[in-house]
Amino acid sequence: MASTTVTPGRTVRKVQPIPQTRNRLELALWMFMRYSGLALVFLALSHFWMQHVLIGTHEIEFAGTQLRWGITGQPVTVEQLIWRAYYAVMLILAVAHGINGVRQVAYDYFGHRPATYKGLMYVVVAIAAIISLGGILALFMGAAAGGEAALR
Amino acid sequence: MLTPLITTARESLRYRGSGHVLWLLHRVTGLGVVIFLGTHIFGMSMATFNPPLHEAMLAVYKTPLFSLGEIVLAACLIFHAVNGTRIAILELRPALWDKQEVATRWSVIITLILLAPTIAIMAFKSISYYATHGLR
Amino acid sequence: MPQYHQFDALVVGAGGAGLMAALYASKSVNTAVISKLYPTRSHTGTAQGGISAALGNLEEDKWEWHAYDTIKGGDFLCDQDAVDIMCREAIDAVIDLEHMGLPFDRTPDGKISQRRFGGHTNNETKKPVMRACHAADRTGHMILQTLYQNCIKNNVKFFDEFQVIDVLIEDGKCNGVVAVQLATGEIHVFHSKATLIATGGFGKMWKVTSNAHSLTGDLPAAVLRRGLPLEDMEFFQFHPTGVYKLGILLSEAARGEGAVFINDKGERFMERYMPTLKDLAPRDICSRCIYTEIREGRGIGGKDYVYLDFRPEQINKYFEADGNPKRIDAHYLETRLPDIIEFARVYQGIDPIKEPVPIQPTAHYAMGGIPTDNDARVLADETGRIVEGLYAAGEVACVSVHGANRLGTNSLVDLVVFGKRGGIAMAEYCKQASFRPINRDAAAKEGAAQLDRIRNNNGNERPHAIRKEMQAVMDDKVGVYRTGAGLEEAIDKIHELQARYKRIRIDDKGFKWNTDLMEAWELGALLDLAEVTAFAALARTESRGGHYREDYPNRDDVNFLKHSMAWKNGTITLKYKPVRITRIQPQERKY
Amino acid sequence: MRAFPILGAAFSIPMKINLKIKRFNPETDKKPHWETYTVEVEPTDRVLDALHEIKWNQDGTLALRRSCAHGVCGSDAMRINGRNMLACKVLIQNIAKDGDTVTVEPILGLPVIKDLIVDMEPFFAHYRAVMPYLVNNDPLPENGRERLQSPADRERYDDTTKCILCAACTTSCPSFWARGEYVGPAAIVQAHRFIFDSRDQAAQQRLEILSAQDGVWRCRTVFNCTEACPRGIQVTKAIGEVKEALRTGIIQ
Ligand SMILES: Cc1cc2nc3c(=O)[nH]c(=O)nc-3n(C[C@H](O)[C@H](O)[C@H](O)COP(=O)(O)OP(=O)(O)OC[C@H]3O[C@@H](n4cnc5c(N)ncnc54)[C@H](O)[C@@H]3O)c2cc1C
Ligand code: HEM
Ligand code: SF4
Ligand code: F3S
Ligand code: FES
Repeated sequence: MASTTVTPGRTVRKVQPIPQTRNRLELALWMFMRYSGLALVFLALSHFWMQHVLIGTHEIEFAGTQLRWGITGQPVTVEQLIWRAYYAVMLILAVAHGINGVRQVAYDYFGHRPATYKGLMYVVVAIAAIISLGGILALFMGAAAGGEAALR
Repeated sequence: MLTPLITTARESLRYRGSGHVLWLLHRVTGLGVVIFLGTHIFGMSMATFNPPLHEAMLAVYKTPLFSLGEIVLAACLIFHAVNGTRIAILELRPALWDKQEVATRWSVIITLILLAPTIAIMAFKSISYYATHGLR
Repeated sequence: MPQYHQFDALVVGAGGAGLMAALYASKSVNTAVISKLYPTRSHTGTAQGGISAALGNLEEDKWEWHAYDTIKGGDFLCDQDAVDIMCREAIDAVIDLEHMGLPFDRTPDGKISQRRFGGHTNNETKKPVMRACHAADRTGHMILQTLYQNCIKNNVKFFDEFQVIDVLIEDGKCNGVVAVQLATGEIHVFHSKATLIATGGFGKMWKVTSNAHSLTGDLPAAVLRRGLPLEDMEFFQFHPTGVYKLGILLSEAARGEGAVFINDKGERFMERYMPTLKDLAPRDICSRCIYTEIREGRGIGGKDYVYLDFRPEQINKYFEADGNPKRIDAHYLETRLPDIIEFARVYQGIDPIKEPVPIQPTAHYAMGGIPTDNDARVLADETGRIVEGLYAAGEVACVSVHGANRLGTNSLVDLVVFGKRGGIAMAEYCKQASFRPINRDAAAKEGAAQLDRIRNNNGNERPHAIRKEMQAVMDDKVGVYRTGAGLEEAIDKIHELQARYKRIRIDDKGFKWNTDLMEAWELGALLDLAEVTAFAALARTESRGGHYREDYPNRDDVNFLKHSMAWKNGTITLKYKPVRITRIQPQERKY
Repeated sequence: MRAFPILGAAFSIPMKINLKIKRFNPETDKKPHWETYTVEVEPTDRVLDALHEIKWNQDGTLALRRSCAHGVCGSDAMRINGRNMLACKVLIQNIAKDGDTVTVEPILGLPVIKDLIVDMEPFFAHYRAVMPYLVNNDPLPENGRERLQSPADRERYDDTTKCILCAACTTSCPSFWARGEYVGPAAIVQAHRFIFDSRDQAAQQRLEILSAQDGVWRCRTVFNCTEACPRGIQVTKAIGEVKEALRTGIIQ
């Protein structure tokens, strides 16, 4: 504007959100990496310290897991539900964070070969999906299955 | 096909930058944790689907080699977590990049502070375990 | 295979002058810029102080005052109509730069900020005036960047890292240039209606210089070889405070803050020469005094440098001795002279707060060059006949707005004002002119032959040895102090070097990025210019501005209020043309 | 007696160093190779001086770019002892002692043409891609004068105006080594210079360009760029500010 005076101090301007979907995805994933990372600091570290340090791997027994998850065949307690939620959230965040991490690395080194890059990512996502689906199922539908297993 | 990977890997090791080392470690530890996480979730879900397999894996957890690996895992996870926090905080507040050098130093210090007792406890527990149970 | 290009307008050199011309020419005609460096690496980027224009943003100022200061600074050798044009159009040119995006520093009310600079005054009160527009201490850098940015915006065509080695001139008309593409070593012939030369200075004739390695006078030498004259070559500015051995400039601001010169005996020697102005005497005078000390054996350790001392306690001591109540401390200096202090720290490993800084005068700016009229059209002789289709602007040109000594900040003004005028003049010319036929194969062959002669030469002389000896003799005999005998000696030496140059041998016989070859070729250009400079200096038996003859220490308006023009065809021929004086009569130059 | 000592051993004691240079001549070599030269230098000489010493007195075939020789033109970025710097801005005494070996190689990630000279074209292509020029389509002030800008608004983008396009930053970035399509820190710095200029009106377009997959999100905050920048620009911070603008839609 051809104004003849100037306001002292700093101008603040606004821009529209970036419209193209692909670009917004990069932004969203970038944000996700930061926030999921921050959440994982508490989830993953607390888990790790509890299981691997305080209890100690050598003391971990199948029975302990059965008790925490509530897969002993007994009715599920509130405490067990909270444990299940804790593990489910951690699992989802960690897997998603990990997959995107792998994607970033793969894009760096294989991005110039779109076919390789895509193929690699399909494999990674497929494995991750199967494993984490298994994990979730194990947590939530494990009551019945686990009960049976416990009897075996 | 692997040229970018090879040059980057080679030159990444030869380049001398301070933030550079942290980036390299962040990447390596991140990938390391991903691999562990995969096997770990698989192993744990076997608690439901295949308890004998699960128990077999737990048994593997109790070997010296794995105990050593576990300490490495602890180092990876803790470093990745601390350094990731540094990145996340600084990037959500770009003005703080001024303090990059301080932040870098603190990343290393905090990692070490968290790591020292962790390793000590883990090592102590492992050693006393193998002392009583013997090596398998 | 040589390659061939055709453009209406060609600009050789992508510094401030070249880019400005390209920007204006490309608005209406098909234009290309050829540069041996990437444009942003041109030497315009090193200019710090500022660009003067009588904007009057902070206090009253008039372009007429600017013109008067310029003419007086130039020791009355300036062509006054050209100076008037420059100072008047400087105002629009600076505003133009702002509109293009140049990030000038601002006054509190948002206007372009201005500051004081040596020699710029309010003509009525005689006090310094704030005339230099600045962008921190990176004004030249910002001008260069801004112009390049706008060239990109306007899709100007660039040939980066193409070195021009010949200008095609036939029947007094210019038809383009021959260049070598450095990356491949291929010869390219550029055919044009109009060509503008803006290749900057040529300070590499001297060893100690503030000039870049690339400032080797390629194009002035090329036009000289094509039978055109160079003007006022004897006038070269030596800046007193260059970093010892490197020549990097330490701005006058240091002495403005109280720094003093010290010789080997620890003596503040300027007191002896200039009892009143002392260390703040004009540039040329300071340079001369420093050399006197060195020659009389009082350089530090008997070597060729003295100290610039700005340790706070020393400055305070001198303030006290001068009866000046002002006192300063280290912090004050750090905030006022950050760049100078950094240069000393980086390049000499010396902390100027704790130790004195070794300095020596440094060859800085060419007042002379390719003669042009006020529209940047190149002149073929002393009568003002023009070379059709050939233009020149910037430091390489001699309009002459700087006369015998350039005022600080005026070079940047010269670039933008005459660069723009040149661009517009070229565009006008191209619209009505048509391409003259050229023999492109012959042109390419001649260009290639020039290089092959050097590439395949099997002598026993190393180009660097010749360059070193040339620089030594130029520093010694054609520097701040000159004498008839010394200049004659220099000319003999240059002739000897020219003969040896014919027997050089280079290591690199390849084509791609053969910097060995190009440096050797550039040496040929420097030798030619050195010869002309020494000749013109020998003939001017007076002292004026940047040219000081010990054997003729006074200005001689009766015999030498005139510009020299030098031709070289085998030997050097000198002619003279009068100075255009309009409003201001020559008077004694005292401040 | 002399009033001052002759300055620092600096000016008198020459030293010998070895320069191990990565050489490549496109006309004869298939692969680059290392060559070592021994030169006598003064401690206050620049690495550039040592390279000139070789070029002028030992081996004229050595090819490198240089111009200003004091760190302001951006011609001679190279990797010295494993780190990007300007050969003319680093003194030998700061990186080597008598008898030491200094390694010199071209900057990484751009095709090497000859010896220390790389093809800068991809670098400048990224630069051109971010619209590195002021866009303001409003009519000019009627009084024929400058557009106004407050000192605070001018200060906002001061840091990124210092860039000399030397490419030291971009070629120190692992993301760029891995993938040359990444626009790189230098181009982002240039975009920053205009995005945060209150006179400019094309921030939206620039941000859109930078939000592409090979735009700012490829920056992994490695910080090599900031460390390499000879102009002391806070490159990583500038990139962070661009990311922030993209995230929040606010430029301040
Ligand atoms: C250290 C220093 C500080 C200065 N400070 C100031 C100041 O504060 N204020 C001021 O007003 N002036 C200052 N000056 C002077 C001023 O900077 C220069 O006179 C001016 O920048 C010259 O600009 P130019 O466009 O004529 O040429 P340059 O900017 O030197 O550009 C020359 C161009 O020509 C090209 N070129 C050269 N030869 C060839 C060839 N054979 N083929 C193709 N291209 C070629 C180069 O690539 C380059 O692009 C300073 C100078 C120096 C050295
Ligand atoms: C514990 C807390 C964690 C924090 C704070 C954290 C933080 C981060 C951040 C901020 C990034 C982005 C780095 C960048 O873009 O430059 C990242 C990358 C990554 N993270 Fe994590 N993370 C954590 C846990 C994990 C876990 C548990 C895994 C494994 C599943 C993991 C795997 C990865 C991988 C593979 C990358 C990509 C590395 C790269 O691009 O170089 N992280 N992490
Ligand atoms: S940001 Fe710094 S390192 Fe990067 S190109 Fe600009 S000046 Fe060079
Ligand atoms: S080195 Fe590269 S990853 Fe980002 S912080 Fe600098 S651009
Ligand atoms: S030569 Fe100009 S930056 Fe080094």
